[in-house]
Amino acid sequence: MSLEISVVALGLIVLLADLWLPAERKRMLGYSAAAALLLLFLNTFTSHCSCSLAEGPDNMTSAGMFIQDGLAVFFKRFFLLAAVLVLVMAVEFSDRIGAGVSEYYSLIVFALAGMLFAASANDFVMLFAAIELITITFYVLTSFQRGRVRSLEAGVKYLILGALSSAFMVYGIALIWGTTGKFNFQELAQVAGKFAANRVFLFGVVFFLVGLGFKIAAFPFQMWTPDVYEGAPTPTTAFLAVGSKATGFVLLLRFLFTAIPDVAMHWNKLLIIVSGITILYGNLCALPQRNLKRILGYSSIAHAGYVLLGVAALTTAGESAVLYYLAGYLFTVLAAFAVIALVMRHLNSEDLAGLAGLNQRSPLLAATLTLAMVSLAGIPPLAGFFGKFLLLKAVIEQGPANHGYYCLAFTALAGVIISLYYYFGVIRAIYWSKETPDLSPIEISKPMKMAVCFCMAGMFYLGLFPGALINYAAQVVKSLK
Amino acid sequence: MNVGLEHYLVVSALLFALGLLGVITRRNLIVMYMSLELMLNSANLALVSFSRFNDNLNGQVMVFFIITVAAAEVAVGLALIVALYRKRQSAHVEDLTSMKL
Amino acid sequence: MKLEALPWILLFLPLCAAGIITLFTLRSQKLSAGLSIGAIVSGFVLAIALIKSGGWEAREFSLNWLSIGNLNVDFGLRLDALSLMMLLIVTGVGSVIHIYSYGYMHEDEGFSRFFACLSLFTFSMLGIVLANNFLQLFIFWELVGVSSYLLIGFWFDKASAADASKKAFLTNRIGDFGFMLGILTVFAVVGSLNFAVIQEQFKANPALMGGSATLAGLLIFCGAMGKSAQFPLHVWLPDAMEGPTPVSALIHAATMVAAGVYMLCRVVFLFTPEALTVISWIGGFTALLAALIAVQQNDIKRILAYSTLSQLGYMVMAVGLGGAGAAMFHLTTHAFFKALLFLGAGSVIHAMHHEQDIWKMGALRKKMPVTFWTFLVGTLALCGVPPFSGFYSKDAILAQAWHAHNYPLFVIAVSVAVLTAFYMFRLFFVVWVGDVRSAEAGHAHESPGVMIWPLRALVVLALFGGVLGINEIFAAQFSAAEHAEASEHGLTLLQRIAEPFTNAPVAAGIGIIATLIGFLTARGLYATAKSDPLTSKLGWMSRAMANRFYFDEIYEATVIRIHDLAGTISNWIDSWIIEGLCIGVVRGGTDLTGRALRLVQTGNLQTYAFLFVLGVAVVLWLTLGK
Amino acid sequence: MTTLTLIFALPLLAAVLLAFIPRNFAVVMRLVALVTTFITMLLAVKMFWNFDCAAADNDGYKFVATIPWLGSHALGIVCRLGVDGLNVGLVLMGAIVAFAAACCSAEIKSREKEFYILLLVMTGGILGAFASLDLFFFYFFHELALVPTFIMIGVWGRGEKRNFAAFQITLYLSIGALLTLVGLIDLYLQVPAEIRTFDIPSLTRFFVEHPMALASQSFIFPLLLFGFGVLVSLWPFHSWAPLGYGSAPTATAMLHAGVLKKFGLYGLLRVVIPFMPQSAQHWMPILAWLSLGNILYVGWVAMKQKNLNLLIGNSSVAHMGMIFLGIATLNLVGVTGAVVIMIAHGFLAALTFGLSGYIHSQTGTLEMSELGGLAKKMRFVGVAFVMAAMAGCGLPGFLNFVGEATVFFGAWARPGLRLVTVLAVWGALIVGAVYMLRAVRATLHGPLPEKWGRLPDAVLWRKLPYAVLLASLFLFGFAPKLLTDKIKPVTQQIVDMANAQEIATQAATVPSPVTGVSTNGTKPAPGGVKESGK
Repeated sequence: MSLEISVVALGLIVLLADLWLPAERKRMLGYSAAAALLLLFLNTFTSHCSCSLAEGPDNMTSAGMFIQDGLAVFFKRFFLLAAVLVLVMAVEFSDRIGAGVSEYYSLIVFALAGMLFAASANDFVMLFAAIELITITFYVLTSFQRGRVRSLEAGVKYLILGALSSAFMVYGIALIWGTTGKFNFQELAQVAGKFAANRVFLFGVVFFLVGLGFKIAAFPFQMWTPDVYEGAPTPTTAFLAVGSKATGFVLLLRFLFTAIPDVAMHWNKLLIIVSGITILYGNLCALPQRNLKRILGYSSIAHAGYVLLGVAALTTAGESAVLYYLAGYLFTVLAAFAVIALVMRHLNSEDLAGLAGLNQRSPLLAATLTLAMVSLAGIPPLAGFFGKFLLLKAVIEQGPANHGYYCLAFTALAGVIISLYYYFGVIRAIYWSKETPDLSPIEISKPMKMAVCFCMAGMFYLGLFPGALINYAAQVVKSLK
Repeated sequence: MNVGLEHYLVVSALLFALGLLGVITRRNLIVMYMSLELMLNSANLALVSFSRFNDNLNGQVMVFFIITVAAAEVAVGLALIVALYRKRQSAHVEDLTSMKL
Repeated sequence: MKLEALPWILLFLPLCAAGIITLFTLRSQKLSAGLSIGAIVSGFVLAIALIKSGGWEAREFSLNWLSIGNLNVDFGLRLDALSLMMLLIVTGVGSVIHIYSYGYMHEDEGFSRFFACLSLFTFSMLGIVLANNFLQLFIFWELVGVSSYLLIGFWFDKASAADASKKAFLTNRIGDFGFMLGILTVFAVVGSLNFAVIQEQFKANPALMGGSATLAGLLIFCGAMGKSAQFPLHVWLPDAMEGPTPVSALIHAATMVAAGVYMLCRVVFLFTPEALTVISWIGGFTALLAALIAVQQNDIKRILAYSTLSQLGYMVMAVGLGGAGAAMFHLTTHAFFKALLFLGAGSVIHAMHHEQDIWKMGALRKKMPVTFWTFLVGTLALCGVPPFSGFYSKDAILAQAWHAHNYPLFVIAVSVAVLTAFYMFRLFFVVWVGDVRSAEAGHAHESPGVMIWPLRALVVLALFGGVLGINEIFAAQFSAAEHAEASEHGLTLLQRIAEPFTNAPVAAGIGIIATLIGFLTARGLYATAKSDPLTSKLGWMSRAMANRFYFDEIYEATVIRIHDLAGTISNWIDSWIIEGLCIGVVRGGTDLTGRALRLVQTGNLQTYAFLFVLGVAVVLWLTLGK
Repeated sequence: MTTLTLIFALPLLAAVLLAFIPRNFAVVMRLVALVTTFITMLLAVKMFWNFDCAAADNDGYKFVATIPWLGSHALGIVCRLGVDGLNVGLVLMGAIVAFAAACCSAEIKSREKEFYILLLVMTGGILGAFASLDLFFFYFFHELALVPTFIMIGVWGRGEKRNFAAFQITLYLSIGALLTLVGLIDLYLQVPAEIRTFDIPSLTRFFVEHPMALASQSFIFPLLLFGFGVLVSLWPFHSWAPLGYGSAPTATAMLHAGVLKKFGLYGLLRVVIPFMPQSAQHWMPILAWLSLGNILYVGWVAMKQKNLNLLIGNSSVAHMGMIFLGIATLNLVGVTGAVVIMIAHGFLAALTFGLSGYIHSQTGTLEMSELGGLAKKMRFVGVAFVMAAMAGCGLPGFLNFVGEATVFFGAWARPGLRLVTVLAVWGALIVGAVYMLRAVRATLHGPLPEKWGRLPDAVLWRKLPYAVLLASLFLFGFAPKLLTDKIKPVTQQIVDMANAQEIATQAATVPSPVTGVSTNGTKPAPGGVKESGK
């Protein structure tokens, strides 16, 4: 747990350091926090860290509430990396936040702490605490630009719907615990089979899943996504899209495959339907959209659907595909939001027209955004393609057993085709459009440049050299069973 | 009449439903938020009654977590609503539709 | 040099010339012409050398060109009497015309291009002649088509020339369509494309093809119909006169159009009696039709073109009647005198500054004496006046019809002979005799020597072509198929001169009488005419003849219109059904669905909360509602 | 680095190199692109020259090379490259066309950097796809061209509809590609989990020994057939092609129509037909009839076009029909012919689009009503265009004729396809000639409008690409054995696999071959032929 403690401590340090630092040095604060997180991230790869896989499955603390298995470590690295990049982005964004920049940084670090706890949660109590830590922090992060009505509006929408989903989740936990008497996932797994026909228990399970569905923005709990994505400050949106969504997925995986595997096995129909509709909904709604952040909001719904393909497959291949896909999604989405944060700096709304002439203003950013869109669309040689390939493979593999999976695969394909239209619309806006662009070059700070290049490198790495991560993911998901 | 677990659960479910109804019918953000708190508390009631009837204190531990979290949520939420009210002089959901479609 | 190399050199020399001209010497007229003429003249020399060295024996040289599974295609050269004789004609007449072109095309800016195309044509024609298998024949067949396309459209900036070249190519293609199918049919049964192999197989088993034999024969005949301009694919030839006159002489009189007849003779063993009947009737009909049309044409080259058509019909009819030797004989003499006539016409046109209407000429006899005399010889040969070459070959065909007891066709042939004499002397009287009818005719003068000498050379051939024993060489070639003339090898000159009268005196006599009738009628009508007296006498008939019996219009209304319609319909379907309906509906439908769906995102929290709860209800129903 | 690795990696490396050259060095970019493609072409020629059919190792593949750090060994995805008779010609053709396309890119006057990067990515991608011995990378490399095509049409394209064209071509091709992807994944899943691989030779061996279940075949086959079909513009999924090519800049159209389109056909031959013989037997007659849609229907559509590029685009679609017909014959002659046309059409499409691109760059229009008589002013271009048109209507001397004639012979050997063949011959000989000659007549022949009185002919170095392409067409057209001898052994193998079941059942049920011309055209034994005649 040393990692989590360090992260919380870092958050506190950032808060405290704010008191002494002069305003013009606050930039450094964000970079320092990012650097510290980067060190922590690198530290997870050293053998004497608590994250090391070698410690085995019996590495549980706090009476089994906290588990440090491969899956947890995978996602912790994921969250740390995301936080580093988001912090760099936040520094770049700081001039638009106004007062309390340091709090913004520290809140990001606290949200990260929540995610780290969630990755290790092995118990409903831990899970609830971790999720609420994330959610409440995000209420603040979303509405941080107090001067902008949109930011506040997004915050309120997230607040009300988030609280609603929390209520469902809590009620679900209550029902599950009430029928089984177990909070711990492993213990629950042993008895869950007996309750497979118990309606109260199933009610509870569904309610709990509603809460997770809200986090990952799956249909029919996706309503908040475009509005919140649009209104929130861009770094928040990025963190929401990557961190919060991934949290939802790690919990979903853990809940479905560790806590109630016997029940989950019968739920493929529900998962197939939810996944399919989520994909179609996200992609179809994005079609007429002109606001870039809203496009990414809808696309994030669609991507939740894609990742659900892997969950719906209910196999280890599917699970490892989920991990792979999320890893690719991390680089891709962060790259996209980084570009948006930089390009749309002086614009009030993120209309596509703002991208006009980007190709001349900054070839690097143009290339990055193009590659991000290409990766989101799932075209080689980028991460998104290989992720989709693995997901499709996992789903089709189940096809002979249940033809619904074939239908799901084709639904996903239809979604990809539809998505090409708006992703390529973005590319079009970058390279050719009717709007007369202002051709002032865009200045990018060194760390931001590095972050952007890192994201690009990540997309290429995962698209071209998938071997290492595939093996890693395959090994990680073994800890689920 | 012997009051059993079912009775508590029904009350809890009714509370939950009531809260839900409040969320989807009331227009005022503060009232909606209160209804949400009601829903959280219905969960608390369920947990406590399960705990009592199943003779397992773990549930009550969970209730404490929920209460704490709810308090934090209310603190943040109300601050947020107030900030919005200052900006727009309204706490009605109809006025919160600058972002749509 | 090894003997095997000779035919290869012969074949590829013109191609090399064409290539070198195109790539390097387009700017130098002299060099281009020299290369082209050199190639064909050496071809002629080589052809003679081949005959000298190997006689008329059949022999083959071949390389494997393509071999996939059972499809084995050789690139082979077959030398036998048929091909060697044809080689002589192509290179011989070709040489003369090449030289003539040097004078005729002198002022043209596309001079070098012209010779490149001529050499390409020579190459293709030699390829047809030498081919030893069907596919190779087809290859050169197509190449001939394209070089004819290039030459007809030589003055491509003239719309009529460009259109004519297109028409010629497409009409030929229709014939090739049948030809290709015929080749496929034969190959499917026989499993080989080589003429010798196929012939052997047929010899061994005449019923080899079974029911498809007639069909295959007729399909192959389609190819000949296209190239030799037989009815109903004859329409391109008159239009092809848009090309320069030497081209008309070389391609559309002497060689290319003869390729169809040559091909029929090459594969004559394939045809069943039924197929031969069809062939003979189509030939006869074409001959009559074209002769009738020729009567009312006023363009000097078009008259000659229809005359060519008519004579080709004669040859095809002869093949159909079983007289391949006679057909080839007539082909040979026709090449001589028709080339002569065309070159003479070219000389006239040259002198008239490209005026081709015969009614604007007149009394040219005195202005251009050499051309006049040579033209007269050509006319006499074409009309079949003894002892000119045409008489012998035409008589061979008439005799063939007589011997075959096919009297309807014999009557047709005789009437064609009448008509031929009539329209040729009509042309003769109007152009050479009578009064001067235009300023150009008044200023006309004799062509330069480079154009005159080829005429003189051809006169010799047109005069004596009939008695050189050509028919015997062909007869030997086809002796396997026709036993009739096998024994007549080695006749003396005198015997040859008298041969028509000894062989079929009735036919010869009737032929001479027919010519006489034609001549007298023409003289009566045209010796002093200022304008055509027939136009008013024949009425609608004349109009129909002048309008070529409306064949172009019929094609316009049928084949072209149908394709046009198919194109329009397809295009309509493409842009409205496939592009508009299918793609448009999918595209628009998706877009609309998207627009409709996102109406759900009202931005109102209440709606969101409501839908959220509704979603929960649906999920509950899905999982528990069983 | 073997030759083959270099061939596909050089363009990609050059693209990376270009990314680091400042954008105002346009000449340098152009030079890099030209030199790279030229070296690639030389390497491809060298490889083609050294290709020895006899040397049998690596399942008949030569120049085999593995790039170990790409892909994932755990999933059986290994980047292995190699050529056999089937793709050695395609790689050669691709490399030559790429060089020609780079030459023809002189018309690009803005944003050269991006253009050449995209062009090189496209080139490397498609060469990689052809050279790949791994189904995954086969697909992967092909998809590299998708985004470049989109951007190139959008930024440097022409015409008012280029926006629509760019999206249409992208979406359409993606539909095809994704259907293919599903099919390929399912194919891969047919192999037991322990030995799963995308390696084509291993899969071939596996499916020879363990024929695929019929149920799987009947699901995967149509997926792949129509997936690849869309990529090749199989009727009625063709409408993306003419518009897309008509709107694309010259080099893109050349590469796409010439090289990229062959990907689907290559896939059909390499994967679909040999792995799923029963389905192939079932579907091929249907494919033959669909091919008529290309040959006749699209040919008619081409006749009615008013824009030269749309006409050429439609003609290119029509030519695909001949290849489909060849494949549908499922016999050695027909399939070999199909491969020959694939290569021939690559050269031809590049040539026609290159020439029309030159005309466009000089006149600024391709509306045929505005053109005419250009042969007067552009001698070389005119001659080359006439040659291209003639090659397009199957004139002997050009490679196209060899392919088309061979396909006809192959198709005729299948009695069931006789009617299709008759119509196809009509389409190839007549309809093809009609629209090709129409194009020549409308653009080159006829009187020269005054406004084109000062048009320049191509200068020497701009003639180069056309000369190279024409020379290739002529060389192979004169000596088709250079190609067919290499192709034959492979197509024989494909055909044998496709007909394995038929032969087996025939041998089992009918002891003596009395059925006459056997449906498989591998070797219609002369004995069988003669008996049918009696």
